[in-house]
Amino acid sequence: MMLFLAYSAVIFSFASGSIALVHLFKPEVNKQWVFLLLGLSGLSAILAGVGGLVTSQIYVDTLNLGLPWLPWHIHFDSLSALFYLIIGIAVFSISFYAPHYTHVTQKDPQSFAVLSLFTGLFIGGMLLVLLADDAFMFMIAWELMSVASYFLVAFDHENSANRRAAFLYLLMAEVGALLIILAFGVMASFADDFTFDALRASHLSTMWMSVAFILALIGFGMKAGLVPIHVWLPEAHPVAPSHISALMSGVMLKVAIYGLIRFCFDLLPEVHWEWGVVLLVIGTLSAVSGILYAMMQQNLKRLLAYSSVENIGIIVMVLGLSMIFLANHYPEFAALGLLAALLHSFNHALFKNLLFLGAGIIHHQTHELNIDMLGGLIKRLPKTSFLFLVGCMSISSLPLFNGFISEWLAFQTALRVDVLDDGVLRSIIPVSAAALALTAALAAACFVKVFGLIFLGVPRSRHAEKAKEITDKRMLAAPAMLAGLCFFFGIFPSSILHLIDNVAKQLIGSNLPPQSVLSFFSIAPVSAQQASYSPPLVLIGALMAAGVCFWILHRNLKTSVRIAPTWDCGFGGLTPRMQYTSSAFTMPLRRIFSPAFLIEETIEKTMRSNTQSNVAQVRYSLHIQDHSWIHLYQPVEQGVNRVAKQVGRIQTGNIRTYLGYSLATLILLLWVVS
Amino acid sequence: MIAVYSLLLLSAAGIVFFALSGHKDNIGKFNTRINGISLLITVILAMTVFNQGTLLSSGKAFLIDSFNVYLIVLTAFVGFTTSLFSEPYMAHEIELGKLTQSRLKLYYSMYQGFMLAMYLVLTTNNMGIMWVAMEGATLATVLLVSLYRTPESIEAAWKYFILCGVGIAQALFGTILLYYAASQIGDSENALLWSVLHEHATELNPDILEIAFVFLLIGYGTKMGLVPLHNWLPDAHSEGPTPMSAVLSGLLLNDALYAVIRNKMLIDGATQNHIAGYLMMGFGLVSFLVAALFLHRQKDIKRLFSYSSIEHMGLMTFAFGIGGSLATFAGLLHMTVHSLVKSAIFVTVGHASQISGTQKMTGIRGLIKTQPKVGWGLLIGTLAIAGFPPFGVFTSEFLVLLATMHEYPWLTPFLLLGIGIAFAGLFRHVQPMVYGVKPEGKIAIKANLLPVMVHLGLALWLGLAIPHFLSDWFSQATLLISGSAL
Amino acid sequence: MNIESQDFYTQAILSMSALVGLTSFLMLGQGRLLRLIFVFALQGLLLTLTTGLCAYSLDNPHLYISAVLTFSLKVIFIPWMLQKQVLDMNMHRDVEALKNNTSVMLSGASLMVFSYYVLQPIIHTSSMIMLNALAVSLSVVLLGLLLMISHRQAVAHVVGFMSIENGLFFAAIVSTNGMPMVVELGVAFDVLVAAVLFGIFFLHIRTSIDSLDVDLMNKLHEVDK
Amino acid sequence: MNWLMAIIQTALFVALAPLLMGFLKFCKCLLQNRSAPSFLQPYRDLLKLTRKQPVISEDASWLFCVAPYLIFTAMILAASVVPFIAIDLPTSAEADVIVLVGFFAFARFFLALAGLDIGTAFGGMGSSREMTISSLAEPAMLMAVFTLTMTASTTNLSGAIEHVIQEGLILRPSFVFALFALILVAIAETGRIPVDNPSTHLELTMIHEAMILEYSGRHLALIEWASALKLMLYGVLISNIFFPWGMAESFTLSALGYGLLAIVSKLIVLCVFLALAETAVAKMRLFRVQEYLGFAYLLGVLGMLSHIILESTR
Repeated sequence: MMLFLAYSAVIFSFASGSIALVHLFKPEVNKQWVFLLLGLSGLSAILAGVGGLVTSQIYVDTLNLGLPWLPWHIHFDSLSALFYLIIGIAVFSISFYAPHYTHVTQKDPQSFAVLSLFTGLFIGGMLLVLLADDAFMFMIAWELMSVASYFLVAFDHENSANRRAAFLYLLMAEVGALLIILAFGVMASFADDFTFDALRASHLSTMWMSVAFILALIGFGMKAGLVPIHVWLPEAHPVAPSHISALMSGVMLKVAIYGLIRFCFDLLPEVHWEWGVVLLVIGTLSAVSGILYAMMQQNLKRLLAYSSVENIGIIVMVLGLSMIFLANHYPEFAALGLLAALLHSFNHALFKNLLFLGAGIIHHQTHELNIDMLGGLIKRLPKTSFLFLVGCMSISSLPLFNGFISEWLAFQTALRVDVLDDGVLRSIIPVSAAALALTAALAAACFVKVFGLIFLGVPRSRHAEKAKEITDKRMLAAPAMLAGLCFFFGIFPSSILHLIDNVAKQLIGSNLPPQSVLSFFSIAPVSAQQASYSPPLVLIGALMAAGVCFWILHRNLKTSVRIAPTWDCGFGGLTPRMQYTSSAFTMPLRRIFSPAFLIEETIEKTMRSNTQSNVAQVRYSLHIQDHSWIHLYQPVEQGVNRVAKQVGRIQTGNIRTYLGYSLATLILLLWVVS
Repeated sequence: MIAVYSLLLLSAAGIVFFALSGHKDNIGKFNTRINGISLLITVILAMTVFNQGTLLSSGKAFLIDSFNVYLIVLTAFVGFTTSLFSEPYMAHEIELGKLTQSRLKLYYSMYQGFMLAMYLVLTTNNMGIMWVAMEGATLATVLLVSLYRTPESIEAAWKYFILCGVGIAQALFGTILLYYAASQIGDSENALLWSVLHEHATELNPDILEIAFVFLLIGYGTKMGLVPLHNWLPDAHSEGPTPMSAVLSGLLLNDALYAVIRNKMLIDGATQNHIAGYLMMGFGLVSFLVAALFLHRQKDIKRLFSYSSIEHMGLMTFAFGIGGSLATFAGLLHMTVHSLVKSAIFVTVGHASQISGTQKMTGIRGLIKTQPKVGWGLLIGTLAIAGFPPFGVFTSEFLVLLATMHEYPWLTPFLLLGIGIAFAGLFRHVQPMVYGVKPEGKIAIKANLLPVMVHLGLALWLGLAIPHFLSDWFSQATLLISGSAL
Repeated sequence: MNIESQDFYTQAILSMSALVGLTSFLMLGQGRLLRLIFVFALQGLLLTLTTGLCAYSLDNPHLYISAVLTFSLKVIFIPWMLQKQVLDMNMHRDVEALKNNTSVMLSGASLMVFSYYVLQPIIHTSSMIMLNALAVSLSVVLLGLLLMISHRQAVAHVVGFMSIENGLFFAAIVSTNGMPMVVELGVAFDVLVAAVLFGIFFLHIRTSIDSLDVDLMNKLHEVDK
Repeated sequence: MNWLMAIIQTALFVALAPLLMGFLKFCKCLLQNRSAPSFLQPYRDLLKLTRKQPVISEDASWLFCVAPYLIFTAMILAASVVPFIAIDLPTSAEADVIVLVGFFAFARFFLALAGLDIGTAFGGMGSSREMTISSLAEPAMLMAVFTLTMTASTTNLSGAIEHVIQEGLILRPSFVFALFALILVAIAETGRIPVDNPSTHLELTMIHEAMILEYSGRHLALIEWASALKLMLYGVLISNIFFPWGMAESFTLSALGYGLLAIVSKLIVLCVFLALAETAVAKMRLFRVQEYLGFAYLLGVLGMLSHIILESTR
């Protein structure tokens, strides 16, 4: 039954793509069918996910596609079910959001057909990756996902920046996929063929296992956007249509995480703690530098893309922790770590989708994504601003929302480090936990900046002035649904935790420690007296306290509130330009963490007349460059160009040199043979 | 066997017909019809071989076995679809005034001549006749390269003629040595017949055969464009008319590889020490990597895709060099898919250069906006040739990687490096051409893009699910070539 | 295995191969085109004599036909066609200043030694004569290639190409007393068509760059200056 | 029954907060030989403010009015979690120290947003500086908390304090480091003198005041009370975690009375020390704060390392 639902999800998404194509040739086919099918695909994915998690059985099947002796093997266990659920929720919300969005932005049918066709292929590719049980099908689904998302990134290919971003994106996807093939190849050379069961049974030496692990880490990391190889992510995600960048940022990165988990926890025979440390270090690095770069962005969608790098860093950090515990024979704490990582990827998918859809609505209403050009939208777009506030609160992990639960579980995993006996580990892990705390605080600061500068204050541009709330009910329903889910899982986390727990059971063979409590009322991951947190109680306490103090203050309300113009210290009117801009807001942090960026600040003064004293106008411009762009990407590019230039000299154009080549090869080979 | 005779006679008649035909305006129609009929004949031939196994003609002059029958069908199919493409293309060239009516007649008769040479190479059992047919193919296409009479095309044709002439001469020396070794053991009458040689392969003198293979590899390698000997290929492709370069890269390179493999089967029988395999692997890997690097510096669109042909031929030579059953299957699959996708790409390239009036890549912009079919065809074709999964090229590259992982694991990083660099090189040029705003003054041209759709569809079908009858065909051929079943 | 003990037929073959080797050496060092064509015709003549000799000793008819074919093609038609070209272009007066001529001759000699070294393993399966004749024909092929590399004139390239064909024919005659008839005809036909095409190309090249100097034709290159 | 005890304790906690602020002002005035207002002055100010009519700018949104209630509620929740007089109350079971940090973050989040709401330069400046300092203080605070939880192997506050009480008086170097780290962080978080001057309106130096510049009337009262509560919270945290003796373990009247007496005396001692520090040290430049908090973080790391190397039984 589950497999039927899983297959139907894939078929629906491909169907929605093909209907878009049909619509191109026969316009009388109704456009709404595309989104209806998309919604059905999302719904069946959710049902398959929940069903798979609840029953927690493994469904195996083979399709006779692919090569005659290597058909496509299908494997649907609870890990794929969880990620099915994530994709399902995202696609279901997209199917509400997309109709109005595409109706307004995509006028000519040709671009609409391209958009929906490749959205369908993209979603189908992602779902197939989760079903794959042999390297051949995995790679086909993996690169189908990359190619489809490439077309979506290169959607409005008018301006050259988008084309460059799309090319960089596809190049990174291709290099990542090649590394993954090499990783599977290394394992397959010790097994008889390419199916995952054979890989699981292959017996490699630890050296080869580490080689396979490193290759898989770089391959999947490149797709997930871990730090040194993440530069394509903030270029590619913002340029896609916003509901697509929501899908890509929220869900595609999770498929990369799924690949990493499947490879490390499921395929590799056993896990070494050194790998855990590598993951921990890379995760911490990605988290901290991800959020630092996110702080500095002016473009909202670039900021959200960088914050995805940060959240992926957190997930990988917690995976590293769980790997360390697994290698040191503490399977319960490894299960706790895996639970935290999976929950965080679930939560991140929710609130990142919410934020990107919110950004889409802002872009849709004000045609502006630069934070310094917005402001005061809370009065003009009240509903959107409330939903965006919920998204900001959950991403900066404030207590009543789902972001906090996974952050709290991550800290609990880090705090269990005392159990280990290796002194070095017991000192590294708290430092990385402190880095996690720094990231959480910076995330809060970053999203205060985002919400404060976009929604609060006075509108800074005519666009922000004229913005109006969107009228289409369905377009608002999508973020509203996601915000509701964020709040629900923030208050009653144990509902999802039970489901995720048996994922850990299948992967590592053990779930949370016996005395752990996952009751409806409160959650205690290790044991009741170790650490417990009951969100419903906190909510009730908060409501009670707010009610009491509201009642006290408003008991004898004689004086109602007086509205007056803002006090301008008496010397002249306040203008919107006096407000803090994004670079001003982040100036202290930029100065404190300046080694982390490549900062180019230029100040041009234009003097009035020729006197050196009075300045007519000052222009300040700030440009933040990513370190890895200068030290990793450009050297590789220049290296390839230089080698190509040398090789190009063979083609001299003179026929006599060509004959010389022929004679030389002949003599060389004859000498070799004799 | 009458199918083979009728096939050859039809093409020969084609040459004569076009040479003498008067000034008919739609001369292209006849070319398409002739190729269509020959396609039908090859399909019938394939059916008979599939049921009855290898066919040997009465005088043992012609041999059709499982290896070359699918190549014959492929040649006929690509020949037919390219002739479909060349009709509107040539008509448009006439309108532009770049061609006169007489030269058009020369083009069509040489086209038929080239197809005749191709069929002869594939069907003949006599190594000497195979050499003569290969030389005939060169002669047929050399006039086509210089069809436009521009100084560059004359220079390209001259280089093509001299380099291939010298290369083929070395192949003749190899054939003579082969003949010498064969005449030492048996009667000299049918000493050059491949089927006879194949049975007595073990008794042949290994030393002579090694030297013979060196000459044959260099001779047919020049025709195939292996790196040190490849210099004529980009010039010939970029200066000749596009249908000719489509057929050249789709078929001629395959037949050169076919000839090399025929000889390798003999040499493997005689010598025990896998020397032929190592030579082919070395040549293949060098040309794979060097051609991948060449892609980055190209300025002309047709040169770009000719280097991509060299790169793929290098990969196929490497696959057949490894020699295991899996690698041979991968090589055969790669041959088929590569010629399908490459000829489709050359069709779109032809139309793209006609739309923007130049072959310089800087002059070609915004294809999707000007003519969506051509733009999308070129983009999806490049994705297919770069080895992205849903298409067959990924399957064969995946199998080659699998085979190298088993036999020579330390070579795989080079292969992956090559694939990555080639992808980057191809895409950095194609993407600006396809995307971007619609350049003013460029109008969509009348183009028949059915061949592109059919070819890419077939490649997609081969990538997703190889049909059983085709995979049986390939496994029979693999058994024949590598001696071990899959 | 000295020469005296051989019968008349093998002695004749060996001397013929020596002479052919000599002619290809002469061609290598030749600056003037007319003289080059004359030496090439001489080489054709020697080739015809060897074929005739071989046909006479084995008296199978098709060798006679191939001798007549070679004579008409390599001695009459091609030299005549090349000479007409050279005279039309009145290039017969200018001498091609061969650069570093001595190093070309030395490399020619080393090629000859190399071809002997390469064909060494064949010795223990066939007689000594076969080795010499084959080695000479291989060296004629290599020298033809060297001729093309060292000369700038297109006509010299054609002569080099044709001398490679001569070398191949010589190898065929010597090693297996000629190829089967069908192959013989095919090869002759190809050589004839090649010669005709060369003539056509001379016409085109002259019209496009109005000189037959090969080094002027290097517009198609990828080396950015 | 103990639910009632928890509510009474929280109410008492909230009520005593302004008194602590008043006593602190009293000590500072004595040290600067000024005549000091009575301890109850803060209560009078709060009462006055609740009666005055709040003036709100026209650019303010609904968030501006809701923020004070949210901030005050967060502080009340934090107060309910921290054991004031007795330990292992039901409310302290529902959240641990990381949730406490979460509540602080919740309050700070809305305070910063409120600052940005009016769209004046002061609000933006205050929010930006507040978020910078808090994001630097978080890792130091967590490192101090880490050392505590590593020794008591529980993150539940009352559990940890109970553990420290049972162990009796053991001089732990890691605790000393953690104590100093927590004191430095407390000063930074509550905006006391070396980091931020609570009583000034000079735009160059104020951080906390800048955010609440636009507030008036009952909203200002709520925020003032919340910041007083925050100071009290940090005071109680420091005193109860590191000097927990005298806390009531059972709910007998004498134990509770004795516990209240113990905590009040400890707070008085802390207040005197804080007043001394504030008069002795001048306010630092804003970009010296990163070294100040870096030093606090270093202390936390030293505490954790000393725990692992010196004290752990492994």
